[in-house]
Amino acid sequence: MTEAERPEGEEPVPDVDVLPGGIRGAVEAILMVADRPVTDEQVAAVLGRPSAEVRGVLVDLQREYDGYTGSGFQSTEPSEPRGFELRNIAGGWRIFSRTHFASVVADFVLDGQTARLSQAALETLAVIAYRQPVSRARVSAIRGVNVDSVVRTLLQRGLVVEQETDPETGAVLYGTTILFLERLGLGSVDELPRIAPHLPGLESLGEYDETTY
Amino acid sequence: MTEAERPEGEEPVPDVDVLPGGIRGAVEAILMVADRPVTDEQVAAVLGRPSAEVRGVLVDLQREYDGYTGSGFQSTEPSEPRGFELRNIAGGWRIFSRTHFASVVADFVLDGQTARLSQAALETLAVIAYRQPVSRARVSAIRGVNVDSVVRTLLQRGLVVEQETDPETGAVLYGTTILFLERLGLGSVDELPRIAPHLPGLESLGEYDETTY
Amino acid sequence: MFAVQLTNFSGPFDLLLNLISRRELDITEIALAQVTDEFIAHIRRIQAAEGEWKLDEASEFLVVAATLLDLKAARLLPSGAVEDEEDIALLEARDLLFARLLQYRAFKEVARHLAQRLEEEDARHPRDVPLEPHLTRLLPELIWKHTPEDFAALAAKVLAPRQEQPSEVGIEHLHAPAVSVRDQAVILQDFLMTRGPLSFRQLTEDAGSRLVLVVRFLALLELFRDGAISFDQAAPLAELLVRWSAEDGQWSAEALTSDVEAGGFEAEGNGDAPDGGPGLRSWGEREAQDD
Repeated sequence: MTEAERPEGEEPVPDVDVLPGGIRGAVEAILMVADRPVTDEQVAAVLGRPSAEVRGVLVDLQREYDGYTGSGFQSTEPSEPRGFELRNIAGGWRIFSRTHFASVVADFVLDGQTARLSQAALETLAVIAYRQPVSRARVSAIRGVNVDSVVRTLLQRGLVVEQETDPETGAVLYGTTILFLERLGLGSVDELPRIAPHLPGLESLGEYDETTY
Repeated sequence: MTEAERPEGEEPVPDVDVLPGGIRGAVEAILMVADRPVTDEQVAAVLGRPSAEVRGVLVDLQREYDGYTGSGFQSTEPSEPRGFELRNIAGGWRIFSRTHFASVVADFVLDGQTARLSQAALETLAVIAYRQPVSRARVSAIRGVNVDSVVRTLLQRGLVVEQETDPETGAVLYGTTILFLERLGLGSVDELPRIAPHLPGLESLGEYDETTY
Repeated sequence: MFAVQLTNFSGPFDLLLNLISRRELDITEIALAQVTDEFIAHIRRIQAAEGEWKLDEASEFLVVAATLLDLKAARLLPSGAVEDEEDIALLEARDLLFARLLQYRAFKEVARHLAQRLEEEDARHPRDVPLEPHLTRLLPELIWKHTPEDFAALAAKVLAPRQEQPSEVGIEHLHAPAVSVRDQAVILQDFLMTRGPLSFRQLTEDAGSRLVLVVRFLALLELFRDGAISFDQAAPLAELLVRWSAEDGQWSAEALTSDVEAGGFEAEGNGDAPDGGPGLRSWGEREAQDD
């Protein structure tokens, strides 16, 4: 892209092709400073490249880190995987340490891991994930117990968030967060396993919950 | 450190040689996610290997990232440098984005950054100021939401700092900095206006919600 | 006999499922009747062992009891006697509970899956490192206008105890004097006959305690089953109006007593029931007595 073609008012984007490492290096550099999943579009905007090209680079890097291609795109022979992996989750890309080094890494990640969720918290989280946006009253109805303190814990953990207010009842409606997707390694809520096998005809139950409580 | 020198009673060290990626992968995994610079000795202790061997791996990785060797130690031909580099500063190793991508990385990091602290950041800062030293989990409990990313912002801004580690839980405890005091025009934390008299029973909040974590 | 582990106990549905699966019972009317009895026995055992009611269990008990009441009511229908809308409504209530139990079980299974995913993912650590120093220097200069007083006010606001919505049911009523369904039914009859159609809120505004509130609710169910009252609702979620629909003299509280004895909760080991009528209304009485 030449200077003349650029939309007015924007700063010139550096041409990364002339730098050692090129676009691949530039994408890697960005991944190094990201503290949350980065989308193709974010990287594309910073580099002034089409999203599709950036996506191609990210997919290549992912395969390379997994040991399917050599570095520098020259080698085609499978090689050892790197100690880290690039994952596409929660709507973006992020670097993770490789699973099988978990015990080695744990000592260097202070504060990283949080306590396990209780059974009550897991069940409540499941209901919110599948029924979002959903009120506490409705979650209570489905679980048959008061869920106030459990929802508070999930809020503190950042796994759920107050999304909106029900226009009719004024009740706060809860949904899951990006952190929830990250912790579960999911790309989006749609990737949650279907609940139907567990319960045929569940969807038709939706209406009853409110009225029976 | 040799095997014989290892103190008794420590947990068994995983044998990383049998894992895909081997010792090189293990060292990379640590470097990628460590949230502070790591020393040869720390890595050596965790892996149960001599420091000299670990140091050799680190130096090889450094050279490889710089493009002097191919991945997997097989190639000897110079290749493209990676977008990240391994630096040894003051005895500790840390992965940084590669210097010549600084302008690209800066664009990415500064996108959306503002000159003002968000309300969430201010409130979190207030809790840390009045409750220091305090863990993130406790601040989350008080504010009712996850504060991880906000604390990260405050750390970046130099307003709070990791002060110590809770001897019981191992959680990192945060406190305010001299910069924070300068901003408020105070000489010490003791000069913060007292809030307890306006809020009878505030001190009893100490245990508040701790149990939900 | 079954024994429920309290550590696994997380609500009435959980307990019901547990009871049902342990006995490998289908959810049939008869089986549920047995489960009902076992549930009551279970609650009593806890009470005997602990010496007092535990808050959670006592409040869950009310929920389960109300649910089981629905089932009991459905069980009262003679087989093949589904004729009027009332009967159908009762059967629907039973089907609804069945469906809700299935739903609960489905979420329990999904929760197990989530736990497994979380554990697997815990082995991966995201790169989350402090910003590189050269980038920190590029951050826009912070605009800071807060005085120490502003800051203290903010801290006071954030640190103030939040107004929590009640998340616990008080247990005061467990030590309250006995409240009988029959007496409350008579009071409701009086209200409805003299003041015309009323909402539940109006019918309970003088209740005074949660126990009276609950017992009035139960009395309403009994009255409804006896055809003494009817419910009107103008629109979904609109307020429900209760109307006295029995002819004068057609209904009396005496009828309620015998009905309840016939189909209500058969409390086991009922030697402690003073009037020999261990019916529905014995809830309040028992809770008070056992104090």
